[in-house]
Amino acid sequence: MGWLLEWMSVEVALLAALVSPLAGAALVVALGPNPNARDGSSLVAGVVTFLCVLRIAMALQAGEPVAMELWEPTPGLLFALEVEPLGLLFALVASLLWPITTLYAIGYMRAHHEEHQTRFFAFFAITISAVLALAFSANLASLFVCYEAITLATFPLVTHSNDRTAWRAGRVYLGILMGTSVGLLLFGVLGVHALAGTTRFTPGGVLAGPLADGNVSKATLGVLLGLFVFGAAKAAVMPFHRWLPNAMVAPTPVSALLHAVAVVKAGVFTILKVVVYIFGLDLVRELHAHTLLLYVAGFTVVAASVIAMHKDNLKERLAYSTIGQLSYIVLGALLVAPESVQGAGLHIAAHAAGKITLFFGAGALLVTAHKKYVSELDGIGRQMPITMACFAIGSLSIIGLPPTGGMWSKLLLIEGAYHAGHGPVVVALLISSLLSVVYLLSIPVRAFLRPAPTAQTGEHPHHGPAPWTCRIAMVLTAGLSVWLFLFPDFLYDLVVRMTEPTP
Amino acid sequence: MIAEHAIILVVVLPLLVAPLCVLLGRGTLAWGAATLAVWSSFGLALHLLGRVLEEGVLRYQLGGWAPPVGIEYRLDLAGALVMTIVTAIGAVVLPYSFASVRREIDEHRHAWFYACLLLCFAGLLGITVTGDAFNLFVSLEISSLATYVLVSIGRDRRALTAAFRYLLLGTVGATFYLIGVGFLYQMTGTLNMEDMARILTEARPDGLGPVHSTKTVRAALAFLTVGTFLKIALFPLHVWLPNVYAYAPSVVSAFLSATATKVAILVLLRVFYTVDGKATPFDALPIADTMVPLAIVGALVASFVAIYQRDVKRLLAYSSIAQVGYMAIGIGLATQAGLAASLLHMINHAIMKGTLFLAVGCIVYRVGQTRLEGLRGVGREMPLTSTALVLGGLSLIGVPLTAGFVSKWALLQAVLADSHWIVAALILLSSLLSILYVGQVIHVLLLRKRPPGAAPIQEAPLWMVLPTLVLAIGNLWFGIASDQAAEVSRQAAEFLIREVAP
Amino acid sequence: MEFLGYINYWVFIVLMMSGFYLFLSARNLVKKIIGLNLFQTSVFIYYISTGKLRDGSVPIQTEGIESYSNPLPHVLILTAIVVGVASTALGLSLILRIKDDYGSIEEDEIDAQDVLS
Amino acid sequence: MGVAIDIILLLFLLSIAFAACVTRNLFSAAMLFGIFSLISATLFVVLDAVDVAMTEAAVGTGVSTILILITLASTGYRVSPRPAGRQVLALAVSVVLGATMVYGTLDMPSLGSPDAPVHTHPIAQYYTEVSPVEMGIPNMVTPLLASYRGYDTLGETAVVFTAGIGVLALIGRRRRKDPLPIVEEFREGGANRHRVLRVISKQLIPPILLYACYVQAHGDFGPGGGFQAGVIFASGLMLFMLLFGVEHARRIIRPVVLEKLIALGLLIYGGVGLVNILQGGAFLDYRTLAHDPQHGLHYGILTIELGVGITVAAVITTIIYSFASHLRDHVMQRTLRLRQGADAAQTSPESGA
Repeated sequence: MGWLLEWMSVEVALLAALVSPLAGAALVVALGPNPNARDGSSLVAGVVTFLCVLRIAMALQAGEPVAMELWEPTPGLLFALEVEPLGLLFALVASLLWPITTLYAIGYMRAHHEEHQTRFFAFFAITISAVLALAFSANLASLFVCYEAITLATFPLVTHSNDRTAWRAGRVYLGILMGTSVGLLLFGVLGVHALAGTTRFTPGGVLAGPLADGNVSKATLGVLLGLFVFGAAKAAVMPFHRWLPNAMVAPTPVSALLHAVAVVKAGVFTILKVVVYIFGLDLVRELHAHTLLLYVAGFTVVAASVIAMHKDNLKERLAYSTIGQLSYIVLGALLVAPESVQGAGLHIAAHAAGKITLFFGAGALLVTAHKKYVSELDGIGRQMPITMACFAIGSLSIIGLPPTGGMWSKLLLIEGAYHAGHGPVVVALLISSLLSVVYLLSIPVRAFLRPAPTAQTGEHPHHGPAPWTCRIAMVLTAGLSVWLFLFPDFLYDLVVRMTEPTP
Repeated sequence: MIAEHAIILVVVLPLLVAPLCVLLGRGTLAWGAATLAVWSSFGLALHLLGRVLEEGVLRYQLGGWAPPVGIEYRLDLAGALVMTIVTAIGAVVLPYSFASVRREIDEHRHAWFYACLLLCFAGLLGITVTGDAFNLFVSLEISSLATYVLVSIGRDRRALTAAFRYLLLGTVGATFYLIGVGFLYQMTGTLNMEDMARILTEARPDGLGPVHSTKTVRAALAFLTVGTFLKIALFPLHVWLPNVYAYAPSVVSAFLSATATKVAILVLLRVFYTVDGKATPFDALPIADTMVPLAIVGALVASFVAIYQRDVKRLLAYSSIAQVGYMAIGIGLATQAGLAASLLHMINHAIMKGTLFLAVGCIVYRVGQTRLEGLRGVGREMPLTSTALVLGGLSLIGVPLTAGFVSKWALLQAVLADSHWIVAALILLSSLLSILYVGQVIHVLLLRKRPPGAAPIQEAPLWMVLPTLVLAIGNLWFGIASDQAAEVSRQAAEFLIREVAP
Repeated sequence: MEFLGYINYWVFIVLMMSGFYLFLSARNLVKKIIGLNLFQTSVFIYYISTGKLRDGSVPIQTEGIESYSNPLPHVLILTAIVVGVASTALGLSLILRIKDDYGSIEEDEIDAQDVLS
Repeated sequence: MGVAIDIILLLFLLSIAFAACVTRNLFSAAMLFGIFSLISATLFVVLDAVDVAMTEAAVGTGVSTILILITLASTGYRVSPRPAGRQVLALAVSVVLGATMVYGTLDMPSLGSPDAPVHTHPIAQYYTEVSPVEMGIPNMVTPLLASYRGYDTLGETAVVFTAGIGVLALIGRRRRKDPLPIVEEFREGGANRHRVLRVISKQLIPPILLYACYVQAHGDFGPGGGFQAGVIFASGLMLFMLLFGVEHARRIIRPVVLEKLIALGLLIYGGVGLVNILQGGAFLDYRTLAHDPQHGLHYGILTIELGVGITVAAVITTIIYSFASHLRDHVMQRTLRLRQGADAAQTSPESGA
């Protein structure tokens, strides 16, 4: 397949990866009146985007540097792109899952008779463009800009249903994300610039120099790290997690791709990038603050799992599960052992594949069987076997059991925590895994093993399977989880290159 | 010929079309004449900006008398920048004014209104180009007097008290300026700014150090600074501003908020750099030590007060005070980066406040009032206006990809370059407050439902919406492609600072 | 004369202060205008004094007179007086309108009405 | 002798300023301001500024004071007592102001010192020595006002213009379709009852107008010029208005005509500048107006002084008209209200019976 892509130069691919979603958005708006052409163009844009990212991946594998400076509005605010392994991994995940989600969304939105589908698909595409730009950002400043762009582009998606709850959720969403990013993250970005004179992502970090020169104390750097961990509220580290459950009012494809994959991962991605490329692992290890932040993240992991257990609303349960899983990645980054950072990187992909499957399942249940609550799902597996089977695979991946990719990442994380000598973190990870067995696996178990409610509950008995596009999408993502279990090498190489930067 | 005289025509054209408007007498004709004049000024200003960028400082001897005997027009980059802002805002506001003025001002006053608008415009432009300290006072008074009329010409009686208070404080400010210039004149014997700057560095006749070290010059500087602070509405001398912006006709609020304070800031720069530059005013007086804290406290207090405003225009007015605080911080830092950030923020703030006030004007056109309770859900029925409002609001907060972000970024960077961590944190805190008040407006306009039984509302007329949208898109444009604006403001700052360097 | 020269300035300053005090302390709008005018007129006196040359004469060329006072401050103050009366006229007409619309020209009473409305 | 006059005048000024600060009566405050202005005009003469003295006397003592008095006539003379706290604050701020200024004076050259930069700077010599030769105009203020700093004067005219337009916009009477019913007593103006005054004052009007023309034309040689002439001309009309009532005056020179004249004066001034540009000179470079630069300068100065005179006369007249009309409407409405009240009071007992 490589030769097919060779003709495209890598710079073109880089720009095309950012532009094609935007072009897709424009097409979607232009073709709005014709739903088939509109959704088709959305799909095509997704595939093109993925191919572009693939081309970039090939270049990176071949050792070509992929970088580009776009423009500089004011000194210090340079918009530049540079692809490195972690960014590529994130971009691959996002761009691969986008066309799949689009496929799913086509079925979902039509079955759900949503209004303003054009607006929906257009903003969806814009968000993806911003996510890719974030993944490829060469410095903190452009990353911050993309980060905010994502917040704004997803806002219309969160408030899509345009009713009271949606707007209230939108307010919380915008308030928390905007407040933390302007108040904390921006401050952090500027602080880095003021201390180091640059915000460029550099292997080994840029802040070690100022510390050695005595320009800054460790305490200040610790505060700075805290600014990033809490400022990137998309990572949903407690106490800034409340926006995520609120965002669940959005249509399910949004929850699936954006609030399980793209948007939330943008948060943890930011933290990972900052830890690896701005602070540098060695520096973080010296900061006392990182232990403190570690325990905050650990607390988030456990607390989110506990809350998830008590949620009957399926999407909310998944949201809290996401909060917990995101903090795995934050933990991985803050443990600063090479294994844990690799595990964190890998977990971006593994959790993405698993959680998107779960959301697809939840959405399918909603549109087909009109079920929102876990307690209503008894016996439903018999009518929707494919959906629930995929759901089960997704659950396994989140829990970290074979045959899914989640196993590798969790293994690396636990290993890293062990090596770094953080016993309590190991315990927290194990407890949370056990809890997730309870709150996730119980669902497919219920669906397959419990008898279906009989006519006395007044449910209409037969509704058939989910729309076919939804089923295809679910199978694809569930397959991805399994594939990650079988062939993790490619991604593993990437994350290893991240922690061992010198070629 | 026009190129040669552009620097004077840009001011004189609107100044002379003003009496023409009165002669024409009819509102529509006056509007046409005013629009033509302002647009030609805009064209000339762009031409001048280009030339200043290429050739450096432009000079013009009024009456053919060489300075310091005669008055000199002297346009440097900072002046050209502010001139471009003023004319651009004027060019956008005038097409808008046609419908808005018809709705908000009695018909027999239209010609007078346009005459005063032109005079205000010409006065502001005169300030940007003049190289003579007293001529600056005259221009200042032309624009101020015209402003008092413009504010009070509408139908809201509260505008009368607002205009009166502005008249009192504005006159005090101008008189302070006059006193300052008098002191300087007494010590230098000249009124030409450059000549003043030169003499200030010379030794005194009695041989006791340079002229600028005299107590008289210090006192002059204090008067000039305080007088200008009054015009800038820097906290705590801002008391006149909220009511003026709130109760003036929409067009006037938009025009003034986008231009008047900017020009006043230019006056401050003239005082600090062009006149007193080599005297390094920042060493002579504790300007930085008072200005930065005042500005930051002003920004915080004004943002805080803005949250509790129930009137959209008042809310925006308080936000203007806060934003002026940001600009003052940049100037108070007395570094090139800070100055450049201030100038950049000047451009961007003109665009965003212009957008917001114009959008509010569109709403006033349809709804007739600006109390928040009365605007519930109005935005939903006026989609274009609310788009502009949201864009302007985001820019005001300083969301990336909008103009407001770029300048806030530059400002924060300048602040942190001097290691003022607390100031930076406070600026961000004030930004957070701005999320609250902007969010409140957007919430009321878009999220709340119209009260049951309210009459349906249409989008504002095309000729009002279009200029509003032009400015709104300016917010995006200057957020994404702001490198030119940033470069110009950087060069302008560099030029001003260089005047200080011996 | 040296001493008297300073006394002159200080008297001007006292005049300015009294005008400014009247302006600040008054709550009656007309009185504020009067105070402002006093303040400005005192500033004008100061300005004119800067142009005075000892033993100089009125700057109108006359046979047999060599030294004249500097006419520049005179010109400036001519302009400033005009500007001052223009502001005064505007201010007073604003007062008339305020009286029509509020029924009072006392600052407190006007503020009270605005708060209520 | 000079010193003695100086001291007396300053003492006068101080006591008037003090009296103005303490008086509770607005009428006396206004009159005190008028006197203050008159005495400062005298001081200007002592300080060699005769043009300024003339202007201050005409404007401060004349126009401003009259405007304040008319305003008071419709707003009333009552002043409510000032709260003590505010007075203390005001005093404190004024003292700070004064202290700053006194600090500033410490390094000033003493009054009248020939070493002062104001006199040593080359432009001072230029204005007093070169200018009369260059211009051929003995009064050094006139060319300085009209040519060297002619652009400031254009700005000043624009300010006057703005004030005129502003007053019109604020209290100018709209041409009503249904004029207020005219109360008989007001038809003929207040001087109706003072026939002697009226007959004698009437004789004064033509000389005043003539004098205005003289001042307008004589600015080159003695104190005077467009501005002073305009004010004097307007005061002649003002006298007419006082004698025959504002309605009558408005019929003699209609407000619409005045409005156009306001604009015309400014346009004449600016037009001269534009003509200069067209003739290839700089804006307001009158030397381009004729072959001989000095002639050009004279033409230019005469024309712009005329422009200034027209605008100033028209603006001051407009302002006085507007104020007087406003007062008249105010008084008339009050009279009408009183009369209605009286009628109601008369009719009510009958209806009660």
